[in-house]
Amino acid sequence: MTIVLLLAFVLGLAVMAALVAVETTDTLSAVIALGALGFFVSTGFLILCAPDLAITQVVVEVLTLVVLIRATIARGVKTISGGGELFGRALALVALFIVFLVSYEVLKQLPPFGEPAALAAGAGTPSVFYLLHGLERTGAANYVTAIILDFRGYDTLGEATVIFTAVLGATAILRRRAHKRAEEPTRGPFIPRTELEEDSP
Amino acid sequence: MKGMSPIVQTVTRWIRAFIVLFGIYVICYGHISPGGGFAGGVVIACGFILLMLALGREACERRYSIRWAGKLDAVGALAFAAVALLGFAAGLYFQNFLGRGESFQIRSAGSIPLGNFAIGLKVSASLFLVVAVLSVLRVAARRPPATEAVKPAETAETVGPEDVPAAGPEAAEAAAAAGARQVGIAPPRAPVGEDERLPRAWARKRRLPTRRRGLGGRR
Amino acid sequence: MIFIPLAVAVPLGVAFLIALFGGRPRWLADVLANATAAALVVFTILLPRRGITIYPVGGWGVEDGVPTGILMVVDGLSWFVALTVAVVSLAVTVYSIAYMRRYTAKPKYYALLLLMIAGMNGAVLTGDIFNLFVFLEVASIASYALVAFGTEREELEASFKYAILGSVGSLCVLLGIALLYGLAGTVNMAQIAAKLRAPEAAGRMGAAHLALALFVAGFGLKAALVPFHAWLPDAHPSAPAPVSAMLSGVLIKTIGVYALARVVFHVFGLDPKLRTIILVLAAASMLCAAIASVMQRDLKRLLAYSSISQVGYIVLGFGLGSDLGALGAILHLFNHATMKSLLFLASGSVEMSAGTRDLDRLGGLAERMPVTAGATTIGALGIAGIPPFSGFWSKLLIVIAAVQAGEVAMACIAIAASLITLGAFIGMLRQAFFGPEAPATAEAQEAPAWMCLPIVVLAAIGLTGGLLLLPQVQEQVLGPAVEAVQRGAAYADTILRGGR
Amino acid sequence: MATFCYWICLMLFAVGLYCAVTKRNLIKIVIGIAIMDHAINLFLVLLGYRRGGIAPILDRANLAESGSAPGFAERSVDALPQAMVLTSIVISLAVTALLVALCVRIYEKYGTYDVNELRRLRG
Repeated sequence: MTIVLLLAFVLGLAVMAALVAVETTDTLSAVIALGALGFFVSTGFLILCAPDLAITQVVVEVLTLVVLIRATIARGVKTISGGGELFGRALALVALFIVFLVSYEVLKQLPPFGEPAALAAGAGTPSVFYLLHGLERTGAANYVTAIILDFRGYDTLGEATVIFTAVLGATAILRRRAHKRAEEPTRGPFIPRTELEEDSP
Repeated sequence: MKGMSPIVQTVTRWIRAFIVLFGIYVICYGHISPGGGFAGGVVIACGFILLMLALGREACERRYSIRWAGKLDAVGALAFAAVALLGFAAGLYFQNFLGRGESFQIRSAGSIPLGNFAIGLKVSASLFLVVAVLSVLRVAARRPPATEAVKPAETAETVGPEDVPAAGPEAAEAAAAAGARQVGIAPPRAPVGEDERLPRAWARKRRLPTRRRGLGGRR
Repeated sequence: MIFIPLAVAVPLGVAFLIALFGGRPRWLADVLANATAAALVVFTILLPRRGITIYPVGGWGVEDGVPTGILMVVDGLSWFVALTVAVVSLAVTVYSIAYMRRYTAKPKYYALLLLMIAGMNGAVLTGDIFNLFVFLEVASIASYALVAFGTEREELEASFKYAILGSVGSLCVLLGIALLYGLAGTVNMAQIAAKLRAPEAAGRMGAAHLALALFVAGFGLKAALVPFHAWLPDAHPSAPAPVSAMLSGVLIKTIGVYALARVVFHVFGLDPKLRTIILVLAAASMLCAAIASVMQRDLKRLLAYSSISQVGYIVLGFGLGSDLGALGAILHLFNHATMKSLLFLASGSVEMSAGTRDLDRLGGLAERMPVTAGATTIGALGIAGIPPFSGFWSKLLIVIAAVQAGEVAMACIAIAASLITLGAFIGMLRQAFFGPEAPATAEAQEAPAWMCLPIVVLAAIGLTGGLLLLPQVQEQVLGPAVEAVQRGAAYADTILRGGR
Repeated sequence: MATFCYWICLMLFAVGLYCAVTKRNLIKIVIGIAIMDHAINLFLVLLGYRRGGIAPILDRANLAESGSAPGFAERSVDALPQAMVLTSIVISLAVTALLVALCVRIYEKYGTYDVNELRRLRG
């Protein structure tokens, strides 16, 4: 029972941090509130016996903060105050209320908090197989790493590709000049696009 | 980005070695204790980023060029793809082709440690590359170009280093077209004389573009 | 059997190689990318299309009913969609040799293109729903970066809007997967289907329906169905021509329509309530997008809107649930993929030689660019559904299936949308190619050879598309795909038995 | 009481969705996407928790204490959602990095982070 109370406390703080991140007008404090949310989530992982995730979440949160602060503080961004159009907010609040009703009704049908469907007795699910045969089949003592690199290694290949694509995309977007100037040698007829305004004045 | 005070710089130089060591530990013991390729890789990336933040991008630039980070990123990815393809040796794609060894030892999980190393290398190189690339462009946007005529600061042409990593022939050819250029990434900088040591007040005094002026300045 | 993992591993490996060595000799990136695209066409043709083939990745197959790892599942439908992806990718990579010379960092472009192809192949060939999400994310992130490859003003803004809506769509899919995991305790699609149909899951259907709604929203957003199509008319026109050909041609079909069909048919099953929702979405897409496409003055925006309406046809075909509907939808998926990418590639040639995409400033390009004009005419009339071309046959099948299934209203909407599209395309053709000479196109010349080759090949496919319906050809090519779609519940049982 | 934690996660997801949809500042929209990501990761791990369970990492003490691997399997928390969440955390970092790269580039071109400003400038 204490676990649920502890979790409720941490998650409550997380929701508060999220609300601060959403509602504050200064962008930098919004980013810092997001950082706080990330660390609360990492604490939640620790409570839920997921040490791997806690380490990764903390360090990834640090990196997200560095990346986001890099985009905000350098610009001396002015606070973009003034609400979005009132109609949008009202519509969003109504939608939120509907989501609240539906989710409360639906979540009751999920298995209760302590008894996951995956580990239910007799449920022929892969999770039970991994816990039973993890050590002998893969030799790895850390079952999460065993799943990531051996049972579901194909997922991690996709995962490595996601990081690689994002980094390659970021460098492609952030390169200095995207179109070659007309005088640069290119084979074949080359007519620069007429509406192409130069990158910088 | 001129880097932080000397105290921070010296402390960083010492701590960075321990951070990277901890990252390597987390990678190597990924299949025994909590952690793994991802967590260790991100820790190492944070180590390098800490160095770049503390020593300032130019100092860090000279030692770890971004082009190398791009190469290491691709090498890490190829290593992991190779571990996957080596699985064919044991019959099926991604199979654990090495023996299992006895448990709780570092060699214990066959190809899992190899996968951890490859993922750790890849994640650290690519995340360092992202933050480096983001900071490179931002700095360039503010610094007036040393080579061209003096222009108002905000509308400075985004000099920045040409096409940041592995741009290949276009970079070389564009570099030739854009006048003399040092080897490596950083475009010709004013000598590290008065520009570097401008008083901090100067940086704060120059007001960044407000909404109205920003528009006017932009066009 | 070995080609199943290679269809994903080869484009990934070559993309990493290009990113590593891309710059050294200028031609290396081009050669590697085109060789991979050609190899992919061969791999996908040789994939096993009869029945269901399971490839246990990492040696973790199905052990007494428990799928212990990620299974790559290939059946007729995934074979056919992978073949469409390979054909269009080969045409696009050949086209990019000449077109992408105007951009810097060409090796990065090829690496991102190959990663998108690998993502689509991975999403099509997998039998695991979390793996489908990961590869869907790979393809989406590569497409966000490719849309903003030119770093112009409107490209960056369009790419940001696309990235935000795409991320929201992916997160809806992930929330759906989390709910399904809560209910079924597994992420293997076959086992989820089995557990959802099991007796004790009867009380939990509310959560399953919420997960289904999230999937329809997430994959609908990726497929640009009408309520979620806001990003497509901005993203496709501003992307470079080969990228918008890939996006419109195959990306919205593989990670949008195919994923929706796989989840709806094989995990949840098509019950009447879901069928009406899908039909309403399809009808809305067909009609609204066709009407919007008439009013466009930009060549690529017109094509983008018509993509949305054609996706509506495919979703209508699948939504009917009958054999004929599935056949019409699958054939239309192939026809639209080939001909819409042809139209986008031709618009790239027009833009490159005339310097602008604005229909008002274009005119009389037929004499100056005969090859492009001819191919565009074939493509436009094909999509509009004119008899000799392949588009007509697939639309005819869908309309007949709609009538047979008693959805006469849907059939009327389909015909009306087809006529509107015909009007829009004839207006576009007359304006851009056969109208009076315009100043902007005074010195336009024919596109270089590398750009005309794929356009001609795609036009030829457009002409001969109808042959796919010949009895013996159809039995070989389309039969397995239709049989795969209609398999429904048997999909899960066959996989959990681990066999044919 | 049992569904309280699930409900909080969905509320966090709804707050993130609200932020991503109605905010005008580009960085706020990116923050909204990140909040949604955090919410789903937490929801997945919550689904895998077993009451009174221990972390799915075996060491000599654990093995000795619970006798054998199957014995440990009865007490351990579900490891599969943790593996999926590890992948999902890194995906959300990659998407955030790409979106920030787009934001930086947009700021350089438009000079502002305001969404309404972008639409007006495009004209």
